[in-house]
Amino acid sequence: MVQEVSILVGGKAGEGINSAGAIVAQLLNHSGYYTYMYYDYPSLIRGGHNFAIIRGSDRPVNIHRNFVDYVIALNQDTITQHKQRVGKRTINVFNSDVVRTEGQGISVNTILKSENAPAIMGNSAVIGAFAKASGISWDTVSDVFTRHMPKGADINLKVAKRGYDQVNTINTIKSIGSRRFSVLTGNEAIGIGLVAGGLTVYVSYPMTPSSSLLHFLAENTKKFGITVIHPENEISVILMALGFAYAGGRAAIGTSGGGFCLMTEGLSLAGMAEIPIILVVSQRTGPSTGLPTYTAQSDLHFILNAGQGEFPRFVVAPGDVQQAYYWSAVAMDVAWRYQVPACILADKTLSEGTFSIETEKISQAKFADLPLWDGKTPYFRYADTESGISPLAYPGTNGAVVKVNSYAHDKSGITAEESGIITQMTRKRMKKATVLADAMESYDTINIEGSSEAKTVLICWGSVLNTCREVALELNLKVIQPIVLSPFPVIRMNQALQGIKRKIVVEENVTGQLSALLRFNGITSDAMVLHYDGRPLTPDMLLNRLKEVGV
Amino acid sequence: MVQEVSILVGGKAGEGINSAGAIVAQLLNHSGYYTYMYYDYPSLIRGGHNFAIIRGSDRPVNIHRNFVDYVIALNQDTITQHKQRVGKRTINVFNSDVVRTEGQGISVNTILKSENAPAIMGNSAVIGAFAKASGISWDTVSDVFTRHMPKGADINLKVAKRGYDQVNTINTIKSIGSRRFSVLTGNEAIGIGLVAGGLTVYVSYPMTPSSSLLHFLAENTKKFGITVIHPENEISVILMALGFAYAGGRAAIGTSGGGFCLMTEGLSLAGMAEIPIILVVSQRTGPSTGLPTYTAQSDLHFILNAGQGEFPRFVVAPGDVQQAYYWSAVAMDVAWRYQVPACILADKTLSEGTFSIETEKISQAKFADLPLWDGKTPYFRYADTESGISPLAYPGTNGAVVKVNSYAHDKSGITAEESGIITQMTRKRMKKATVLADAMESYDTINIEGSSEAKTVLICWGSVLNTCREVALELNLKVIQPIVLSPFPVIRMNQALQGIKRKIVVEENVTGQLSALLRFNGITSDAMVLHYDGRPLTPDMLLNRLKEVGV
Amino acid sequence: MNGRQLITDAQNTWCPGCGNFTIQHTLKTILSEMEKEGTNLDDVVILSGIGCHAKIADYLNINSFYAIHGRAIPVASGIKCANKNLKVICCVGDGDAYAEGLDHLIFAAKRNIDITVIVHNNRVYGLTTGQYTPTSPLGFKGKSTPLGTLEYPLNPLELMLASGATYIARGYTRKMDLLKTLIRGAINHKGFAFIDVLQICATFFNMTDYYNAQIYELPTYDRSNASIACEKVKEWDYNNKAPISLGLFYQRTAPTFDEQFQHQMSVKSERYPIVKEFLALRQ
Amino acid sequence: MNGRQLITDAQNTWCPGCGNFTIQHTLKTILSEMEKEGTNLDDVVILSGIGCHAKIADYLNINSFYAIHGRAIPVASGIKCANKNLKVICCVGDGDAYAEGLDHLIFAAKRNIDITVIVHNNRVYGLTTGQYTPTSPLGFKGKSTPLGTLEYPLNPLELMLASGATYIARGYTRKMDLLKTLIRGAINHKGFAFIDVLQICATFFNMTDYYNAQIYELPTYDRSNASIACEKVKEWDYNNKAPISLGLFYQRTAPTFDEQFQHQMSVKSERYPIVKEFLALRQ
Ligand SMILES: Cc1ncc(C[n+]2csc(CCOP(=O)(O)OP(=O)(O)O)c2C)c(N)n1
Ligand SMILES: Cc1ncc(C[n+]2csc(CCOP(=O)(O)OP(=O)(O)O)c2C)c(N)n1
Ligand code: SF4
Ligand code: SF4
Ligand SMILES: [Mg+2]
Ligand SMILES: [Mg+2]
Repeated sequence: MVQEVSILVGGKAGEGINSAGAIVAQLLNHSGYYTYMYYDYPSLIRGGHNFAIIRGSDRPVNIHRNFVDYVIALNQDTITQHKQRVGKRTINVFNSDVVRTEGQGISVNTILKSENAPAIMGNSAVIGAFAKASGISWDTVSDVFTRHMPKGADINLKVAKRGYDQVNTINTIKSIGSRRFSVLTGNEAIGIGLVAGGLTVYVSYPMTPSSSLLHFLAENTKKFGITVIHPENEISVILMALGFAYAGGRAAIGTSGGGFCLMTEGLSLAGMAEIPIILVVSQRTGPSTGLPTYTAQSDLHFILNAGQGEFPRFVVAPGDVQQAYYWSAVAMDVAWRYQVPACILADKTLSEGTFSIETEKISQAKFADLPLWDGKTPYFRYADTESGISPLAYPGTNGAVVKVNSYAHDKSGITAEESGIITQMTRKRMKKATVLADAMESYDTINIEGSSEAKTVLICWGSVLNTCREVALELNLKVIQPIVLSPFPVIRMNQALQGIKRKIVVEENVTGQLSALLRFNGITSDAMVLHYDGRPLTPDMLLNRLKEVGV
Repeated sequence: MVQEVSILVGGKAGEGINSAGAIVAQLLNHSGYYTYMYYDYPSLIRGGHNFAIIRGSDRPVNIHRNFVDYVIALNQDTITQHKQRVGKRTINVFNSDVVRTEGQGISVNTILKSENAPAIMGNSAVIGAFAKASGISWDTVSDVFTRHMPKGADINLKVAKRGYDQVNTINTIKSIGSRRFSVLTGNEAIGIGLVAGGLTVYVSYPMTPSSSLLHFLAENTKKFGITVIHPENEISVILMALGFAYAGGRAAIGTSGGGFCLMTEGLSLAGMAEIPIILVVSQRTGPSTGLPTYTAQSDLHFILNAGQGEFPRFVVAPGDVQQAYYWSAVAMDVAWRYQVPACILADKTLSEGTFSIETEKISQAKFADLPLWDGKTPYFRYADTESGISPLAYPGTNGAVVKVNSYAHDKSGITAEESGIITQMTRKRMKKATVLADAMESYDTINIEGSSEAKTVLICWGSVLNTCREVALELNLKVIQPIVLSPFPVIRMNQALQGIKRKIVVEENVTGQLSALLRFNGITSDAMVLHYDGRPLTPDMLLNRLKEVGV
Repeated sequence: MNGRQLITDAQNTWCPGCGNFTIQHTLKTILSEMEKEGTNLDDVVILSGIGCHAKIADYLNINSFYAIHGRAIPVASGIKCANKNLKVICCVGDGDAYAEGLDHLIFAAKRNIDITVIVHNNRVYGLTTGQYTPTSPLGFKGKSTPLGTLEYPLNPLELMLASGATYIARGYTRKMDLLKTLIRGAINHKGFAFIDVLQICATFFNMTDYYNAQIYELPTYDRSNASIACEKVKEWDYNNKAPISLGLFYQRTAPTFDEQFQHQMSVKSERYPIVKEFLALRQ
Repeated sequence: MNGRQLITDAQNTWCPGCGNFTIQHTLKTILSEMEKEGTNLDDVVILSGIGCHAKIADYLNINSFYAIHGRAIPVASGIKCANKNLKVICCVGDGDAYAEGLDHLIFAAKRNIDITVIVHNNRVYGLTTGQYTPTSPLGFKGKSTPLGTLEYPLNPLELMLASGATYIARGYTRKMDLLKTLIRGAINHKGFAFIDVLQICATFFNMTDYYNAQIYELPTYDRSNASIACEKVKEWDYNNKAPISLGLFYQRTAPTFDEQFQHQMSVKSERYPIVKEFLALRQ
């Protein structure tokens, strides 16, 4: 039998729901569980209603489900707004100063006062109470607080202990082993993937849901051996980064849709000037400002086609932290090897969700040598070669005059307008697309999961993978997730679809963007499940929606 | 037999080749011919080599061909660079001060000196000589100069007369009637189409090949009853225009690919806030700065997908001046009726080419009444209706609080984050797409030309129509040109393709963008002719390329 | 006649102690006074960027254009040019107007377009949870600069003076009466009016004590004297500890863009005859 | 040792009489002097926007980044931060740097990043055939404003002073010796160096006579005195007839962004151990 538990933590913005959730996740982690945390918050700083759902399981889980076993309530909304998530089994642990309900209440104020602790530590009290109610040992609590509370673990522990002592154990979350996973967010996984790929500088202007990547990397510059710059706006972000890359740095930038708009002119420049760059774009609900803190998968075609003119680009949409880590490193390699822009397309659910990673199992990307100039032949920045890839040199290299150009240009980088050169250089650039597509044949660009016998497949991309994976397990379906979206791995996709009778595309947008991309590649789907309210499509929802389409 | 003539005028930038060409075109126009002029120039102000090819015919022509009957040479390059265009029949008329060749030379310097005229009038001398050489009556010359030379017609005429008198008539361009067409560029046709559609303000930042539309409208504000603003950059352009539209103005903006990049964030805002706006985007060779003064059709998918999130948009790509005029007016109507952004997608060949228009034959767009607020019920800017279209009111209207919002919002325009409202409002916006697509059924969104019996069709978009039209006539093929590209008229397209055996898509890009759009709509093509050197694909080239694909 | 309900039903989500409350309250008071004095509030438009400050567009029950980050000002310029009878007020953030969209601010001042710009200058990105802005002091440790920024702040008043703004003031959210006078003056001013409001961000950069200790009200002087204004404006550079003067620094009259624009404008409603006329010219 | 061939084979397409020739020639002279003095020219990078001015990137045979309209400066900042040994020179246009990309110019000054910005200020959009720019005089009749502009010009020097630039100068293409001194000084200056060059556009806005009649060289004064600089800078407002001073207005030393940035930088080449270490912390 599957060993599983779900915990909802809710309160007002400013009460530290996110960190409370992270601690709860670590409590489960330290009890041997795979964990996942979904964090839901509106776009405001104080007040409102934030909540996190933490799920622990003895098998990997990367999405929350509807039912929760425990509710940790720091405000009344946590009780009133989540009625559909609770059942008879559900146990409430709550701050009785502000919440009226049944279950295990503690007076947070009293505890804080007796420990002379600030208000923000209130969540430690209820976490303590929750730990006791769920039978988690004090040793575990103490261990988790000590390891994972950056500041003030001592006093937080004291507060937690008072909460712990005030309630009774009701329903034990069994410890299922001593193995611990590494718990991290999707953005963190992208960040360390980039670091593994050789990142030297990250340039970004804050924009949810990419900001946490900026914050994470900025916090860890010394540890990772990188630098971070936050310039005046997104236009500057991409242009600065292109300056870095031209001068030999390994630059990545990050944003969300609105900021990406401002980068499209720079993207086209990267395409023409053949300057490598990594763009991390994390999607949120659009159009325009939309719902800044909620999710979507509605920028795929924009990313695939952004920038005037035609040039090869690499686009990868990881679905979980393993993929995020691995493919971010690969993207780095691809961008520099082929001198093309590479985009890591994420979504809020992936970026800000917290996942377990099995350190032993993560794949390390292999890096090819850069096509550096040999220093012997005269240097031409845009020398035409069989592969279309020109040897790289950076300014400051003795004997190389490195001229890059946004205009159509000849092999030395000087502006050219002659018909023959235009045709040749356009083909040169497009050759790289072919070579890149060929090289991708040796990567697992398509992720295939679920039942190998199944005739019905759920096709999805990005974080919806996690929902499909779980539903497929339940319904005995296959799951196909194209991870690389440009160049689209059409051969592998067709192979993956062999023997399939029914194709259902599942995505978080209103027009069916993956479905369109498939159609464009000659693959028609039989049904679409589209979900677009900003909330992640959960397995429970998908099960219902699949019934509607007769699965 | 077809009555036809082609004239090449060439010289250095700064010698007025464009205006010389325009005068030659008017000479043909005044001799009863349909005319077309292609203008070719590199991105510089003085020097280099500019040339125009003017073609006259007794049937409509909208593209130049390779062979020219006359060469009017103001510099030696005009002789040396166009050898492949001339034959035994070709007659040279040239400035013997700087050009060595055979034919009719005149000393421009001598003429200018004797009339005490400035250097820029040199082209009038050779035009005069050309007129005589081609047997155009002095009355016609005098008439054309008087009507079509904005300044200094007198002295120009004197200069021209001296040129006229110095050469002999060699090969007469017969006058074929007294009928005159209106001669104008594609950008001018778009301009008057917008004016007909009710334009009140045009906002633009200069960018080739859209700049001539800015200049044309700026020059004619009083005549057209409009205003023109050129702000600090393209971001400001679209935002200012949205301000105008919000306050009740009918705003259009214009740019090319690079400038459009900077407008994409504003475009998404227009989509979310449901503010009507017209974007004129004239394509040039990309990526990035590319070839600023040369043509391309490589921004289609960018335009179709630009801006984060999903929202309906109207995209129309006229192929000639009749379509440019008519569809620009329609776009205006559509944008305001459905409160969606509408894009007029042009290309350099259309924008800067000069064409004949038969005034009697142009269609006038029909305008529906705007969905204005009735002033009776309380005002909600985003009231959800059956069609998804909300009644419009502008600030300053008594009793209406007009709140527009880039965030997801409720019917009154106030920010909303609830799942139910998000879903509803997304559907509301998408309903407009459906209603718009339905309404488009009654428009000729697909242009069908050529042989109605033919089993082979050339499918094209934008100005390539003119090349396909001519080739189809020669080879007895059909031509299908989707004019409206979003919402894509798939029903009409499939109707148009009934009975067709072979589909050849012809376009000016390297990836086959229309072909991709067709595939996306379930229509596969049998062959593609792609051309991407910045020069327009001419009928001569297309004939060759079609041989390659076996037509 | 009863005035309109000036606050919408939208739930207010600013933090307790946030200076934005003061700005909203001040605007509300001004609007209701204007209404009493005969202004039709349907002729007022409020614009905002994106950020904590921007929520004011939701909260005030008047025409509003809740724009995008950094771009409220060009929208406002379009609105004013389209309909000069509208009173156009922009509430913008410091990240908004001094970083993302600085050029628009400068060009609006250059054009002397008749709009009012109120900068909610909390010297931090509030809504994105605390990064430095162009007016944060050197060494500011925000989430994007945990080691401290490497840049001196901009002095927005000095920039505005150099850009041709015709009304330049500084307010403070803990001085509501003065703030009211300044905003009212800005709305009345014919031309581009700029107010940098030192707005307390209670959560990410609470400068209350610092400000309270440094502020004083500008003495009387000839407000149209650019040299004096320049000197006063430079007294505090948004970085070093120095007296912080509040009030109107500079005001002059000059032709406005929108007004002159009206003169260049001509409206024709019958369009086909114009088009035909034009086509005839091209024959 | 023979110096390198400093001019490429690219065909020069500036108009006869264009001031860009002077700027190119001046840069060429400076580069060959620098080479003689021991600078490795492979350590010099020139950047440009898009416009007539920008063609200089094609013409000079050194490392170059021919960027996009308005955006040379952020690229230059990236290059300098990536490799502080490079000498980074931006040749930008007035449409380029004062309209499309004004914010980048201001922020580069604010950061005091060690690059040289030479504005080819012909006060017109040259390559797009003659529209007004932010420094065109009021009433300028260009192709986009046939009835005359409605805006006063910006004074870029004043803006730069307000933005924190540490080297501010004005040159003129008909005063080549002075121009050379100013550019050389700018390249030597450690920090953000700005030179507004009154560049003659022979085709669209030939101001030769006007300039020749107005110009004079700045007298000696303490270049680090901001008040004097401010006064001198305001003497001519790019609009009204007034004496036009040429020379270095202002210079001071201050820490540069790139330099401080180096201190915050740390490089680690072995990445997997770091990642593993991080993952272990998260257990
Ligand atoms: C183009 C773009 N980039 C980034 C963002 C994310 N964003 C939203 S608000 C904000 C900062 C707001 O700071 P400020 O203008 O100072 O407003 P405050 O919240 O402090 O009132 C940012 C960066 C965005 N919405 N759009
Ligand atoms: C985003 C964008 N907008 C517009 C253009 C068109 N454009 C090219 S050069 C130029 C003006 C250049 O003026 P300036 O910077 O003064 O340079 P100049 O030609 O006078 O040297 C413009 C508007 C462009 N290339 N990119
Ligand atoms: S974060 Fe700061 S600016 Fe934003 S609402 Fe809270 S106190 Fe106000
Ligand atoms: S147009 Fe003006 S700036 Fe451009 S090359 Fe000619 S003279 Fe020089
Ligand atoms: Mg702020
Ligand atoms: Mg210029």
